[in-house]
Amino acid sequence: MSFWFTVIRQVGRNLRQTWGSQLMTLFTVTLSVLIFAFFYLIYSNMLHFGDKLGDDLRLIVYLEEEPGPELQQQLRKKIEQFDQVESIRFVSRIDAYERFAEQLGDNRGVLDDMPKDFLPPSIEVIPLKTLSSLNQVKLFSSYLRKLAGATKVQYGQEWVERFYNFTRLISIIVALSGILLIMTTIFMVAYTIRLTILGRQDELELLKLVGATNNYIRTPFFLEGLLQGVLGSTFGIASLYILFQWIQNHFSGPGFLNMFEFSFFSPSVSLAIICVSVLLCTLGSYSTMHKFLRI
Amino acid sequence: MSFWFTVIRQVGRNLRQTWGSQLMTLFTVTLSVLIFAFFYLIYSNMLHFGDKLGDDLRLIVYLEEEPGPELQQQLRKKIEQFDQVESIRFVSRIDAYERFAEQLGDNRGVLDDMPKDFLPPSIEVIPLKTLSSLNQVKLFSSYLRKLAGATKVQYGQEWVERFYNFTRLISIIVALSGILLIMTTIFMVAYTIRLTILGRQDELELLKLVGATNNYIRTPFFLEGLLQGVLGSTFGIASLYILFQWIQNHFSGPGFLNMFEFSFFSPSVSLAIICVSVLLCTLGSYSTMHKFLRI
Amino acid sequence: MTALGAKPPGMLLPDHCDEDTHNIYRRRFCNQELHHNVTRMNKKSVSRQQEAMIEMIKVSKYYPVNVVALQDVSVSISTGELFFIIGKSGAGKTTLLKLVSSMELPSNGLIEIAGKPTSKLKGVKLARLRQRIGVAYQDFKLLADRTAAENIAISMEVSYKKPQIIRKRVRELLEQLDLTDKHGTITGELSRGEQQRVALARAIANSPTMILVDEPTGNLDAATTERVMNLLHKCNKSGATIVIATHDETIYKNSPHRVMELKHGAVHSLTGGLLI
Amino acid sequence: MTALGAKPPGMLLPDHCDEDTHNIYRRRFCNQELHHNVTRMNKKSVSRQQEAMIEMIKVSKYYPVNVVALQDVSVSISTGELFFIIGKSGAGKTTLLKLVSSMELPSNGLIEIAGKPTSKLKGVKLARLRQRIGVAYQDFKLLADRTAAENIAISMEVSYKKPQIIRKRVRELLEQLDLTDKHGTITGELSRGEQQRVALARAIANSPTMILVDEPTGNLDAATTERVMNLLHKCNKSGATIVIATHDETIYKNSPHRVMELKHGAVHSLTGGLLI
Ligand SMILES: Nc1ncnc2c1ncn2[C@@H]1O[C@H](COP(=O)(O)OP(=O)(O)OP(=O)(O)O)[C@@H](O)[C@H]1O
Ligand SMILES: Nc1ncnc2c1ncn2[C@@H]1O[C@H](COP(=O)(O)OP(=O)(O)OP(=O)(O)O)[C@@H](O)[C@H]1O
Ligand SMILES: [Mg+2]
Ligand SMILES: [Mg+2]
Repeated sequence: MSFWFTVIRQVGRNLRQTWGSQLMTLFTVTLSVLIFAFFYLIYSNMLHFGDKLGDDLRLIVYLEEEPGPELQQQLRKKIEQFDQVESIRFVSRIDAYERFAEQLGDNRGVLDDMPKDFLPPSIEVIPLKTLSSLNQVKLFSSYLRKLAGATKVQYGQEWVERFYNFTRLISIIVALSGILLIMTTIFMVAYTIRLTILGRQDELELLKLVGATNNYIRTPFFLEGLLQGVLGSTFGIASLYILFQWIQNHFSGPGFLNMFEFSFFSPSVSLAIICVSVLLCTLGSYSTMHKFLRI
Repeated sequence: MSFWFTVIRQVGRNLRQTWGSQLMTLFTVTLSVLIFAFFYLIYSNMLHFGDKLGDDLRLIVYLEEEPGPELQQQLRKKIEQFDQVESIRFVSRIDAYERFAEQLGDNRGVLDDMPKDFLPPSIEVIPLKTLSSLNQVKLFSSYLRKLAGATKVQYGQEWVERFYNFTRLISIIVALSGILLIMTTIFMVAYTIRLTILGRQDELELLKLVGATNNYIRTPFFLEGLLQGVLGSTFGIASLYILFQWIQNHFSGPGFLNMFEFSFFSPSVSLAIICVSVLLCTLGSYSTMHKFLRI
Repeated sequence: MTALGAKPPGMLLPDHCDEDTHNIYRRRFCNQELHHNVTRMNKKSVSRQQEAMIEMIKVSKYYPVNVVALQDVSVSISTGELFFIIGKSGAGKTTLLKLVSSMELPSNGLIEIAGKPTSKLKGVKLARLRQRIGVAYQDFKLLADRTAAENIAISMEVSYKKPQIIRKRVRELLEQLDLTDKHGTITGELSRGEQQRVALARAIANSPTMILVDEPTGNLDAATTERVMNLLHKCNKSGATIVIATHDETIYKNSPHRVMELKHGAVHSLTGGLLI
Repeated sequence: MTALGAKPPGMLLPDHCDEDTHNIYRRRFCNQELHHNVTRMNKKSVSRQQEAMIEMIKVSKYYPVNVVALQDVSVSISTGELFFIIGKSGAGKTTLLKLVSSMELPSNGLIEIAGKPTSKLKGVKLARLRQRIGVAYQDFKLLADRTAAENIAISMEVSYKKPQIIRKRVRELLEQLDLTDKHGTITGELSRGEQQRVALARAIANSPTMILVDEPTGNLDAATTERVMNLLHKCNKSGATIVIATHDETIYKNSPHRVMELKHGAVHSLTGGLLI
């Protein structure tokens, strides 16, 4: 009991006397958590982007002849052999004609005199959303091309390609920035803690010399690390949330963020981030001090 | 002369004796320049993305009647009243028919019996590449819709919208990360320099007491800051260049980076970055020390 | 000076030292006495029959690159003794005290404190030992940004003394050392002699059983020196073993206590000791 | 002790001080003498006709919250004088030296060094003045991670002495202070008394015209004390004004020099001065 009393008094005193550097460390931790969580948020939301962008991806396989029900079954099987797909739809000549007519709108009259089967039949394949790399789409397309009776495969190549490349680029950028930032962050927190402890080395040494036990010396640091971790990460997450809200309010123009539906961390993820940073802070300050105490 | 001799010996001695913290500062500066240049590189290349994405943007204005040469002139004027455009092309019924026939390819035979004017005439407007925001495109489109004789304006709304939103999102992300990082960076460099000088405060104070002039005390710091600025920023830019080369070699899959043609800073921009960081470093260490020397 | 057991039971202890110093001392060390009595038979200095608090046997200390700070020093200091170490600057006085307080380990030889070899102590046991040794370092080792009172309190806080007891003792000590008005001044702003007294106060605050003082009067005038020595004598009378390293003739010349002179790290002479 | 002008021109200067100390001194200060002679007429202590190197007039120094470190101290110290300041711990000796070396500014009163008020000095002029004042601080202010030689060299480097001259002088001083074998030891590893001597060596290395020493023998034994005092006397003989703050009776008791005793920040007595 008198141990904890002394330790807590010690912590209080330290906070009062070294609030400058304590605040610095707190700021560092906050910034680090903010940066980390920010990139994690972008990363986790980028997965959604992928989905959204893949939504409209459909491969259209033009066929020579309209397949009968049996052949349809066979084709379906073959397609599914390559990969699970979201849906397969057979479009007959008539269906294609109707669609075309619809597209012409007011001018559909011009088709009146035409035979209803002048457009080729086709299969519309909507792949699973997991099919996210451009190469896979290409592979799939060339696989479909080789189906018996297929004349041509279309999937809006240009746009799709552009989109996939773009996503890929973005993920590289996010990954690189993330790595850079996390390096910086780790470096910063480690350095700040190191310096805070270095600045009080005289005191630590003296405490050893007057016979303080290791626990007596370490526990206050441990508690300070804990406190800093809790406060820092909470502030970090909180400021990210405020930033997030601000962006959502400020940039949710018509159809903009509805499309890329951004979502914040679930409470449990937030909690996990806080826990991890508390752990890291505590361990960090504990181990740094451990090292310095071996005088 | 003996001044410079003493100062340079001083710098050499400092570098030898405090190489630990000197290295730390150098690392900080390098990392900061790397981070800053990285984001600047992304930002400056993002402008290109915009161009590339806008490349294929064309608005098609369907018309009721084929305009005569005079009317064409009038329309052209009216369109250019809204904004400068890249090009305006009038597509007559016949042109449209030919294109359609071409698109049908092998099946063009089906059109043989049709009147060659069943498709509506149109104007193809390719806007300037500066027309980069979605809103502007929309405004332009609704302006075109109101032209005399226009029935409909098409520009692949869905895809364009998606693209613009995406670019916008990315720029927000880049801007936010950039701000966060530059904050972190400034904080880091300032803190590191501060601490380096704080760690040598005893020496500075003693020098004052034995009668060193301010120049005698400051010049070595000034030179150290200069050296650190030069080395740090050069390393930073160099490592970014290596990173850049690595990405280009590693990710230049077919048509990937050809599309978004990434380019590195021009030598003069690199030099400017180096100069600015040298300036900042020197000023930073000079002013910090200036502050601390007012004992 | 008498050995602990022979002390008159009713003797009034001076009020500046805790009344129970004596008892604490007995409780702490009595279990080691048996072991000590057995091992002592093999030692060089068997002549004296008292409990040896500090026992050094052929202790040497070398520092890197040819510095011989101590060379084959053997000495036995009894419990309750007041012992002076003198010698030229650089003779090895401070080094000897550092070895006794186990701030440093000897390069050669054996050091026993109250019968226990210090080289084997670690962790909590070492901390406990240090709590019972009060050291006034030659460079004071004060925390410059804490007040005089806080600096003195540190040595009591580590052994979990109650705040009111600490406060009382600090005020007592400051008064006895003529520093009453410096209670709340940060030690960085004190004069050098005031700092020296604060360092001394910290050393004796926790009523340790052994007090090591290194040059306690180097920055003090004659009057203050006497004040300090009186305080140390009082502590000694209430049972503490005291070792003083000094160059100040006035404090050891006419004293009845033993004086050891070091020369180039070796024992040059060992004189005095009338009362023992 | 004679004033500078009266010195026999052919007199051999001791080899430990630069031969040109005297001339440097004259060159530096002669342009200020005129002004000084005029202003001195209005001052209190007009009795003595020598050049006053240090002139303090009703100087007080207060520290925040009721600390009176110095109170109305007036004293005039002649060029080439050796002057002792004594007093109890906390009397204000160090404060007085700090004011003279313009490390701190007085709260009240006027301080003139060689006829120039120090309060108006700034920048390069202040630096130049400090180069000509050698101070051995009571807490030494050594750079613990530099060698003894480097520490001593600092005071010469700031006035751009040539490396070979610096090296020679450092070796000379170390020899005279019995520290030859500590030339390359970092000062953090020296004994306290050795540190004190290094601090002193740094103070006199640059052959300053004024030397302020604060408790120069606090950590030194009698023999080393004599060595140090001899060195200071030599410097004094070659023209330097020396002020020593001390509590060590042996070094001022039988000396022919003036001794000022401070008490609670005020001048209590001013005795001696047979030769002047
Ligand atoms: N950490 C160290 N590293 C190297 N040499 C050391 C170290 N500590 C002390 N010495 C050397 O050991 C010798 C004895 O030092 P010590 O401090 O014991 O002397 P001392 O008797 O206390 O002298 P003083 O009266 O000056 O305090 C000295 O020559 C000193 O230079
Ligand atoms: N920076 C400061 N802030 C507050 N008080 C101070 C400061 N410096 C000195 N004092 C006080 O001024 C008084 C005189 O101090 P000074 O250092 O001059 O004493 P001293 O005569 O040198 O004593 P000693 O012999 O102990 O060195 C002391 O009471 C001291 O506590
Ligand atoms: Mg010593
Ligand atoms: Mg003093």
